[in-house]
Amino acid sequence: MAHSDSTENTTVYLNGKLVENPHEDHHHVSPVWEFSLVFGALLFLTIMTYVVSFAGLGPASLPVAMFIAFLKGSLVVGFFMHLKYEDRFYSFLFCVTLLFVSIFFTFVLFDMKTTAELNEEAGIEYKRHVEDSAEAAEAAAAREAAKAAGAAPEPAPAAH
Amino acid sequence: MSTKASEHEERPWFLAHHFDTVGQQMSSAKLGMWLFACTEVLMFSGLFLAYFILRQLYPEMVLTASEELNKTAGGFNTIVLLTSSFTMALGVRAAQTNNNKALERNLLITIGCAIAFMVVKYFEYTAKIEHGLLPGAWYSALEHGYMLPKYSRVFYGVYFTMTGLHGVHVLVGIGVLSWIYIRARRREFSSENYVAVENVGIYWHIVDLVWIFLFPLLYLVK
Amino acid sequence: MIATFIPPEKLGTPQMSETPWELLPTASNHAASLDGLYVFLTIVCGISFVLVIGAMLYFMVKYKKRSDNDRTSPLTHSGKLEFAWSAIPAVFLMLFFVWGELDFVKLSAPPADAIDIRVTGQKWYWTIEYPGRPVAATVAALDGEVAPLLVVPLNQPVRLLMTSKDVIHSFYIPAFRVKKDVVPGRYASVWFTAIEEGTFPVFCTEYCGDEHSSMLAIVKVVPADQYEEAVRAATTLEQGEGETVEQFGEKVYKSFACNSCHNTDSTAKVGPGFGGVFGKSESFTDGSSGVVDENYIRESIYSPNAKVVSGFTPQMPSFAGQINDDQMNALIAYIKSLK
Amino acid sequence: MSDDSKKSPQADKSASKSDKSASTPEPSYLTAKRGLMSWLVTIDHKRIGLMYLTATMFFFLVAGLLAITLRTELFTGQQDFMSAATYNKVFTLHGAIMVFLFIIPSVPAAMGNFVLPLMLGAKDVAFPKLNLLSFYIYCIAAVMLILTLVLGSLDTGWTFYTPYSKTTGSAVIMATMGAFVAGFSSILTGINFVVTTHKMRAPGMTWNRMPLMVWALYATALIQVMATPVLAITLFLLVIERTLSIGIFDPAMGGDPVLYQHFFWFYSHPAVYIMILPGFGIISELITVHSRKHIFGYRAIAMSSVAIAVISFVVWGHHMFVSGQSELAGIVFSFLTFVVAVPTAIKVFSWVATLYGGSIRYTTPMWYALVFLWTFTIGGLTGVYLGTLSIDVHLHDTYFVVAHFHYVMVGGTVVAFLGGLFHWWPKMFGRMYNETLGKLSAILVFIGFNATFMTQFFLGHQGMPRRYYAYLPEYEALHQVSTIGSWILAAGLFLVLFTLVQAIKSGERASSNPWNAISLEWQTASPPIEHNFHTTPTVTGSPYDFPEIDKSGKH
Repeated sequence: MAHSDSTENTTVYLNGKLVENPHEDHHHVSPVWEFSLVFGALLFLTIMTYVVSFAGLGPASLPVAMFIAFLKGSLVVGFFMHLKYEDRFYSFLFCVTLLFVSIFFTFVLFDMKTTAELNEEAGIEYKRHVEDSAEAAEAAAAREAAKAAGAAPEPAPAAH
Repeated sequence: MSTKASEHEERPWFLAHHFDTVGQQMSSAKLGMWLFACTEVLMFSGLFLAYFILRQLYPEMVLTASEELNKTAGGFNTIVLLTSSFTMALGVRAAQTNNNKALERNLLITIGCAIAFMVVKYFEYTAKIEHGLLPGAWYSALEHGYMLPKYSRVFYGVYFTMTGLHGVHVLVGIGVLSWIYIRARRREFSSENYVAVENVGIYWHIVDLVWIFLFPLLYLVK
Repeated sequence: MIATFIPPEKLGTPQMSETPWELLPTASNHAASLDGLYVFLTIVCGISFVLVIGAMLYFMVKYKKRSDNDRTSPLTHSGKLEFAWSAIPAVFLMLFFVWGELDFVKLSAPPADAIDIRVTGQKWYWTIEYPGRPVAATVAALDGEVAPLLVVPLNQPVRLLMTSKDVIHSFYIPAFRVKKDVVPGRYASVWFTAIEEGTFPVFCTEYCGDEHSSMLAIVKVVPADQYEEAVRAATTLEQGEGETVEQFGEKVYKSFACNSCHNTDSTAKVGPGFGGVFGKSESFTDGSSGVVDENYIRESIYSPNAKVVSGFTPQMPSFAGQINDDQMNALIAYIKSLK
Repeated sequence: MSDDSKKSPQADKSASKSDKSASTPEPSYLTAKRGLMSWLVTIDHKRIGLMYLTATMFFFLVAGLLAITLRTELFTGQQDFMSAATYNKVFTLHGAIMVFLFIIPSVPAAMGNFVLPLMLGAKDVAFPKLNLLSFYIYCIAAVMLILTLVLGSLDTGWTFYTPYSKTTGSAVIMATMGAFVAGFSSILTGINFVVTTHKMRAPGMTWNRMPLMVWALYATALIQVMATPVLAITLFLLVIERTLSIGIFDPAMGGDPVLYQHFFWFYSHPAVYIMILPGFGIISELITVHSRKHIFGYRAIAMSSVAIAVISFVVWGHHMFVSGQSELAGIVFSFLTFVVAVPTAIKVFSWVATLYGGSIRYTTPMWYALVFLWTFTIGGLTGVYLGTLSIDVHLHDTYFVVAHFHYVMVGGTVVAFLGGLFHWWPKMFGRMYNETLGKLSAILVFIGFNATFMTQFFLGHQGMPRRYYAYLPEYEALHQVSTIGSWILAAGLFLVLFTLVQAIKSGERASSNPWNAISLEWQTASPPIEHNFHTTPTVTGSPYDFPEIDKSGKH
């Protein structure tokens, strides 16, 4: 496979700056203590998620847990996957992916919440109870359980 | 192409014909792997959205149904996956510094942790199957004395889909890690040619990243 | 309940517009402003199309290749022109957006005094029920077909509360320019005020299976004073004079959509066929068997899952409380007459 | 006309002058290796491109024939020769095969695979083995979709809407798995093209010296990578719903079918931009080369491709204005739909402006480019109708929508694809096609296409619903005109097939640069040698600096 010598000497200038080969990647090797520090932080944050869940923060527990998970995620992505030391394009790519994921989430959940609110405003009973086979089986099982427990078999709940 | 191997003499054995330099091949492989990592994140985002939809439709059902999940097993699995991520990162570092013995040792620990993760998951699943906390038609929690709210079968459907798909990714990870272990035994990797180890590392960290978000959402959040 | 699906050629509603490019009749309050926006859009898009394609044709003729050594213009871009042809379309687009959005908000906010009518979509027919009337509204279409009927008073707001029993359908009245998907598991609402008398077709526009194209209905706009009378006429199901019991039985048979699951010959469909079934003995899924007589027909209409003929699944809904006695007798007489 | 002195190629070839005359001319990629195995296990992007081309053309033929049976059935309002159930299966398969097996892989994978490395001056795509794997995954997906025919076919429409797709008896699982697997083939092609564009460019080819076809393929690849995984998870959830019935989308078990529509359209709207963006790339190449003019507004067209790729992720709600989506979400989606219309308009204006001051050669590719401008402008403008909220309430799911997306997909992507085929045929096979037959096919396609689908706009605004097997008598006249038009369109497409195949067999030899183009793929032999270039070219200028351009400043 003949390699041309012509590309040997053609150095390429782009607006006055020598274009160092855009395709090269410098290798970064991070020290062991850095990995151990990150590992320790991850374990600590895992314990924090436990603490948060048992601390009973009520409605705030979801955002806090998500924030801790986000911290752990960024530690793993930043240090274990070397994203901090990589070519800027990879982190740009990862952030664009997270942007699309958040677009997907916000629009769908926004639509669901506003549908529920608009229907309540208009006084339409939005969620209609749908009699389904699985539920009928469940009701039947409840009747057997009641009969097995010796109680008088009360009439089956009136179908919807 | 400043560091281009000149004609014919020591063109490295691992440099493909259509690449001009090792640097170009390495950065192409890494960019390709990062794109694949983005597709994995986007795929799992669909399942996380299904979970959040369920949480918005039936908030109290999700809370009571998730009480039945085994928190200690989940917690242990998180620790196992974090250690496997740690040893994976050390393995990549070992490959970068030509330390083949450390690379093999770390790969073995990572594979060991992955297998431990699957074993714990196996016990978790058998417990769920026994108690009938299953999706769809197999849902028979009532017979096992669990008085759960109306639509909890849907929660277990989402639970099994998410952890099941994540489990499949762990299994694939075990397969790929063993393949890299075999190549490491053949001394294929050096500080010049370690991009394969790094790509497997990226895949494994993404699997761990998914679990980091999955564990609090399913097991812990009140 | 109403009859089953109607082949479109048998619907019998008058033609909505004479020529294809003519607008549909503006028969509801929404139609006027929507058609105004439609015409404005067509004018603006028409002009921009003529400009773009005209420029193209002009350039094609003027800058045709003359000879091998033509000189072509060095023009590569011009900031002013590019800004102009981004800003002007953006302005027009915003104009369309705002006008469309204002109509859309009006479309989705029903007035308080609207008459409520319940509409239920089911695989391949609409059930339109009026408050206080037990039976769904129907009207005779061509060749003996029975079509569901939506009677609406002139110049009075009407709100439809719609849901579906199985898959997603969509209630669409072209003449009123209203459409709403009818999703199972939730209620959808659409409202309009009819401002033009006449009868117009209603389509199902969300694909729902084999007879999706026959899931039609008729909208009839009547003057406000005749509205009560029209509703009562559409929702009564009695034996007309000069009608034999069997003929009335057949009308009941079609009104309650029996033929969407049972054939009038002996071949099975979703349920068993009724040809010559009266007096025959049938074996049931629970092993027992019995003769098909009046009581068996009456029982399997009111509680169908009690005895299910072997080889069939218990899918039949119960009609308890919907079929009164003389309708039941006519039905039995009709089934007896089937050979 | 093709002597060397007149051309000032984008790449200076002085260095490679020496070795061309020395050795006998190297065999082309077609003749370098012989035998079936050399094709089945090739990792040469040009051969994989041709294999993709034959496969996608075959499925275009199959789905096209299905379309002709549909249109012939709709000639009258009653049942003519197939039952309602068969009609539903035929239109579903027409949609599914066209979308998943023809229009998404055709331009990027078939033509993109062939042209991208050549235009970048690279020896091959970044991951050749992955490229072959992507083709074989596509073949598996094709087999699965054909298998659905055997297992009772599919009657849910190509959108698989639940709860109908959960309860119907037809082979939904096999079809969804087929689409699921086709998605992976698309992801692999996307990853390959993004990395190739980033890492394999010839020295000196900066981002602003790349041909616009490469920009379009790059934007398409970004969407393929970012959107297809969500289709994978959506179809996976649908299969889980049918087998384990977990109940997320099933109203009977507490789920909500509108959520399925959100999941599905989050992929499917970017997918329609996967379909049209490569067509834009081809048109930018055709108009510049055949009118000997630098493209008008290079930066605007390149940036609008990327802008469309990004904004396409926030507009999916305009498919669901009347489907029970909340009015507030509808308003937000309608506004964003109008934002995405602007970059598309900029592209069309720039192409027409490129014709100004040119020296237009009326070759067949140029005719197709001009047909594209006509049909795509109509397609784009009617999209504005459907983006307006109140108009969409009237026109949603009617024949107006059918006409709109056929104008954009057939009038846009397929016409551009045919123009591209005629343009690069000499490069692919080294043979020229018959010019008169090519022009005749362009006329037939133009007349047939407009007759078929212009009438459907009127059907739509008269209220004729979509996917109807039988219709009211008042729509019969328009349907008959549309059916006759579809026959003319079919004739035009068969003529294209005949002309191209005849060119391979008996077309006269084509020179390495029949159109005197400047971009890199025309600087190597046609058909090209196995690893594209004797010596990797160094890029010094833009791919549109034609010698005819009058640089003396007096123009």
